[in-house]
Amino acid sequence: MKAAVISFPGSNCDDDLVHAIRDVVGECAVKVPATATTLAGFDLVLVPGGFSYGDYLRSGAIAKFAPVMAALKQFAQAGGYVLGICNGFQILTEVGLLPGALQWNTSLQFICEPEPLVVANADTAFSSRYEAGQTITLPIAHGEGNYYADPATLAEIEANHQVVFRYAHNPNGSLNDIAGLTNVAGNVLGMMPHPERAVEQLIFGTDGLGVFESLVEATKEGVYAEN
Amino acid sequence: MYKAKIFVNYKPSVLDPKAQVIQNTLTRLGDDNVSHVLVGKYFELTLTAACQAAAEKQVARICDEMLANVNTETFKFTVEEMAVAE
Amino acid sequence: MYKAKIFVNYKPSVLDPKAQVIQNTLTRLGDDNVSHVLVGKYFELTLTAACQAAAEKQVARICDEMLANVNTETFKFTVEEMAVAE
Amino acid sequence: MLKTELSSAQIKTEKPYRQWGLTDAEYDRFAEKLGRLPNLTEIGLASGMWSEHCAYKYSKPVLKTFWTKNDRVLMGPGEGAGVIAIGEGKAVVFKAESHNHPSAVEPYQGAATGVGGIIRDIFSIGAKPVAILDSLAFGYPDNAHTKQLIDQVVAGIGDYGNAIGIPTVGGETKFASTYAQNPLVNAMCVGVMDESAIQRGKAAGTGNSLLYVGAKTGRDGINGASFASAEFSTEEEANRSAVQVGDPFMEKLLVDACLEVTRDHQEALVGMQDMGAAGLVSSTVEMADKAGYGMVLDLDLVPQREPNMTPFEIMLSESQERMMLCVKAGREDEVSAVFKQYDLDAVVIGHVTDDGRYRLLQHGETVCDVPVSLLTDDAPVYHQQGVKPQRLAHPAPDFVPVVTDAGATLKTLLADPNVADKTSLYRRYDAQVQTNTIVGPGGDAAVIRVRGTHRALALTTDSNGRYLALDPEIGGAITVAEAARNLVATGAEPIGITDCLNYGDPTKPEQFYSLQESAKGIVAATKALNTPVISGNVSLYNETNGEAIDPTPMIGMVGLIEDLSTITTPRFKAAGDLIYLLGETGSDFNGSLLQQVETSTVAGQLRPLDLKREQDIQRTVLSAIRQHLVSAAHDISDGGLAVALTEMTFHTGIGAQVKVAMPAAQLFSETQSRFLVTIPQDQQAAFETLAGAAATLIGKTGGPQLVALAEDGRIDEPISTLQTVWEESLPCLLK
Ligand SMILES: Nc1ncnc2c1ncn2[C@@H]1O[C@H](COP(=O)(O)OP(=O)(O)O)[C@@H](O)[C@H]1O
Ligand SMILES: [Mg+2]
Repeated sequence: MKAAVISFPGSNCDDDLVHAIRDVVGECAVKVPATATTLAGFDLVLVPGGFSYGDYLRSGAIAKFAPVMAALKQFAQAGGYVLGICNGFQILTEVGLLPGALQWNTSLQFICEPEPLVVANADTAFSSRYEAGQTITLPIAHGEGNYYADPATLAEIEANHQVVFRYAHNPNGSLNDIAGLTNVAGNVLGMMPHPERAVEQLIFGTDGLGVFESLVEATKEGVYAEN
Repeated sequence: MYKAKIFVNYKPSVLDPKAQVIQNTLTRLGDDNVSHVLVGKYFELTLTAACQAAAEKQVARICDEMLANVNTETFKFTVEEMAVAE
Repeated sequence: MYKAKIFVNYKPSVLDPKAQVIQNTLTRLGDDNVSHVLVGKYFELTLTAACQAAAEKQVARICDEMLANVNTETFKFTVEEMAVAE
Repeated sequence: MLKTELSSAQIKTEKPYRQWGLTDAEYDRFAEKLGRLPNLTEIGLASGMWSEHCAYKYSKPVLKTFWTKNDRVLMGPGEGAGVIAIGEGKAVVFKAESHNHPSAVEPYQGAATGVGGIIRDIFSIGAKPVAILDSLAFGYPDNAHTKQLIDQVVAGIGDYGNAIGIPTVGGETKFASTYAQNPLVNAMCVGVMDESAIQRGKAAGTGNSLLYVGAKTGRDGINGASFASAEFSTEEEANRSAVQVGDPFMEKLLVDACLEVTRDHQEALVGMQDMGAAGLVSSTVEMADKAGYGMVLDLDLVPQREPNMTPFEIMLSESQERMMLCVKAGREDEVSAVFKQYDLDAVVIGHVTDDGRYRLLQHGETVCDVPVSLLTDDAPVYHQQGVKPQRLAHPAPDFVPVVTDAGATLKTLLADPNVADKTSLYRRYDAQVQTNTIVGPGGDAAVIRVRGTHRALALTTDSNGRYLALDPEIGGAITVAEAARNLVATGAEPIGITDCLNYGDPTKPEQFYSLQESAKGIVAATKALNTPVISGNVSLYNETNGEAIDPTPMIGMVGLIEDLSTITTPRFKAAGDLIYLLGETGSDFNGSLLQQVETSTVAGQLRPLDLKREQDIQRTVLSAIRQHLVSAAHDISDGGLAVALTEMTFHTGIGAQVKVAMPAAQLFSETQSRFLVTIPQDQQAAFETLAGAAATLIGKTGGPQLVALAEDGRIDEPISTLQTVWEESLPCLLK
């Protein structure tokens, strides 16, 4: 698997993603600057956590205008796998690759804590290594992770089984306890919890490994080998 | 030179955690006669443009693309020509 | 019933990284005719009060104590009596 | 700030320098050494450079007594931060800084810019910042003002570290009425680097360029250095210059760009320093001074956020996120290009000269021309004589607590905000980013792995104003020992410290006494525990309306773990493990949390700290951990044995039954040099051989209750109840 990790000014989980994929999972991962204009040749594109451009206006709002975004949209529309984590999730909703928006946590506070999650859908390229209904624990670290979509959109999301992870104890007010969801096609996932922070026993346990291993599996099958 | 004054607010259907917290705090502190809180963002842009209409068009685009998230927010704005002295 | 419309802005001498990033992005995207960006907060409060003066006094206090950080921000507001129908 | 430029003669008569903290005698000294009357810019620069914050004029004689070197120390105090070798070619860089005054005035930005400032100290050495710790002290949260202050300080620290992507992995939060008007906001940053890449803040080589990098200069925090060196009077707060605002996004770019320069352009770089207190003047003057050179700066070239700034304002502004680099002549473009890539301003504003003079030009005119040494070496040093306060000369009799219901006393202590669960505060900090955090907030010390090695670092901050209030010397030693115990409990060998010395007005002999005496205790303890002081910071004048805080040295300590499999935490691991108490317990209630809680004050005499015994106990615990004999370890501090034992049960569902040969009250005694450890039964013999008489077997882990039988009373409480009391207290108090 060859993964691109987009590095925006202000991203701060880009190195952690590269470390997880390259040093732990043992696959290829490279950082791609926000000024890049093509993502050709990659099996997977990751949009990392952090505070792109400071997140001063709204989280993800300015990243939307980065030059790499056109390539990202093209990559996703062609069926390429895209995983946005935390700020990456916020960015994917801002650019419209995922429905809804992420608002301030109801406590209005940043929250960093281990969060138990229920795997709601194990039939996706991002979650095949888990079992439906399984509970895993991943760290969250965000101020704006409160998922919102209007009622019609939310109903659609549920009808399409787009929700992949739900909070077991909703920490931030997300509608339907949504912690992570895909687009309709199932090739783009956004999630607030950080799987890349949970891939080594010593650091936070290994509950996050499944996400990357699922992707290795999915990209091996050559679903998107031609890009 | 034109000055644009822009208001970005949550759509009424969207629950705004910030407004909620302010409302609760006011109630707790005894300002319980305050019944409705709206929290929005306010921007001012100063810009040059060929005419009022051009300025308005540009501001609308900037709001739509950048200053507001149309999933959850609405915006409205005014554009005024600035006195030359300014 | 009264409606207060409140604007909270950074004092001009205080660095506003928000405005700076918006300005830079606009310039980068070709909206380089925008020369000055101000980012502020806008609040609306609905409240009951014995009279206009009482409402104004309360709003001023709420601004001073809660809505604005007087170290870095200034505020201004208007209070209007609302039509009964509202 | 100053509408009209005063002439040199007018300055002498109108004495505007007084408002910036310079005395008439200091003005005279400056004029005499200069050989003429200084102009407004020159005397303004002196007010910044001769402030306590920059010149350490009162604290220097005390700081000189610190023990700063052993064979591990690569760089001691004097630079942005100190450096200690940790093996495998790597070094750890750390420093702590106080932002007490700015945080009292504007809590959110004060705390945020405190974090931003200390981070710059770390990467200016060439190290990648890998962890932040915060040491906070507030008044009791029984009023809206304090609650708001706590909320904003925590938000400021969190928002900065979270955005920049450096984990805040630990710290401490203390509550006592002495901090009600003078909160303490100290932050520590830790970095890791290759031993070979240490960078110094110097400007050497005639003709080399001075490169200004980062944010533009505005009228923020002008003369903050002398502001930090002045005490508060409540009315004065209004007329401050603009508050400094932190921009963590800009700083993230600065960190990455500066590290890229130190990594890829070492040849072009002569020196690098952050602009901290007294901004542009202190960074450039210090860089010239360290190298023995002079410099000339053209102020028209300084990037400015506001029009019409005077030289005084430009030079003393404390705008954040700025760095000063000295770059070899001819290689400016190469270095600037790196910054341009990150969208950062990088401008040559002057160059190094060989005449030892500090010259500033504005609009083509010379606005300052003084010897560099006049601003540095010639600053006054005051050899103050401390006088023992009356209060200490006649200590109150020993406090004898009455404990009739030990379970109730335990619950009272668990609910005290000093002991209570701090999760609601530190969960607002990203403790995991960079994915090196092995033990985050909540343990005795944080533990982070060092990438590229097989090692880990343990990190802690500790302070204890209660003990210092009773005896600054013993209290100073205890603070160091307690920090070391926290590291040892994780399995780390303490290797060095940084400090923030938070005290009152040093011109008052009784306040100076505390500083002087506590330094004695700190020196003795650092020598005994082999933890040299490699960096630090003083914050004096923590007084409001004449009332000083309890002397509160904050010790930030770093420890080394060479075998990751030995990392130990305080929580019980299994039922059936044996519980040992190491050290002896006496009736040490003076200065204890129990005394504070029961009498709302502290009084009495502290027992001296036996440093030899401290050393022995710490060695024993560390050896046992390194031999894999220990399943959990915890030092005994606030609230004594009962509180420590309870803390070991949290989140484990495993209770304990212990029996101790002491009166029930002593369950809460704060006798120093003690630990609790649990030992799996199959290691009992090995552990007892190792520990000998130092360890007493007091019971076993297991069951749903915490049962502690003492000679004349007992604790018998469900651990779930105790945990609830501990968990719910602080969120409830802060509501
Ligand atoms: N302000 C804070 N920031 C980060 N961590 C904190 C803070 N306050 C307390 N903690 C964490 O809570 C735990 C308990 O703190 P404390 O009671 O001071 O420990 P100790 O008594 O062992 O020194 C520690 O792990 C500490 O890191
Ligand atoms: Mg401890």
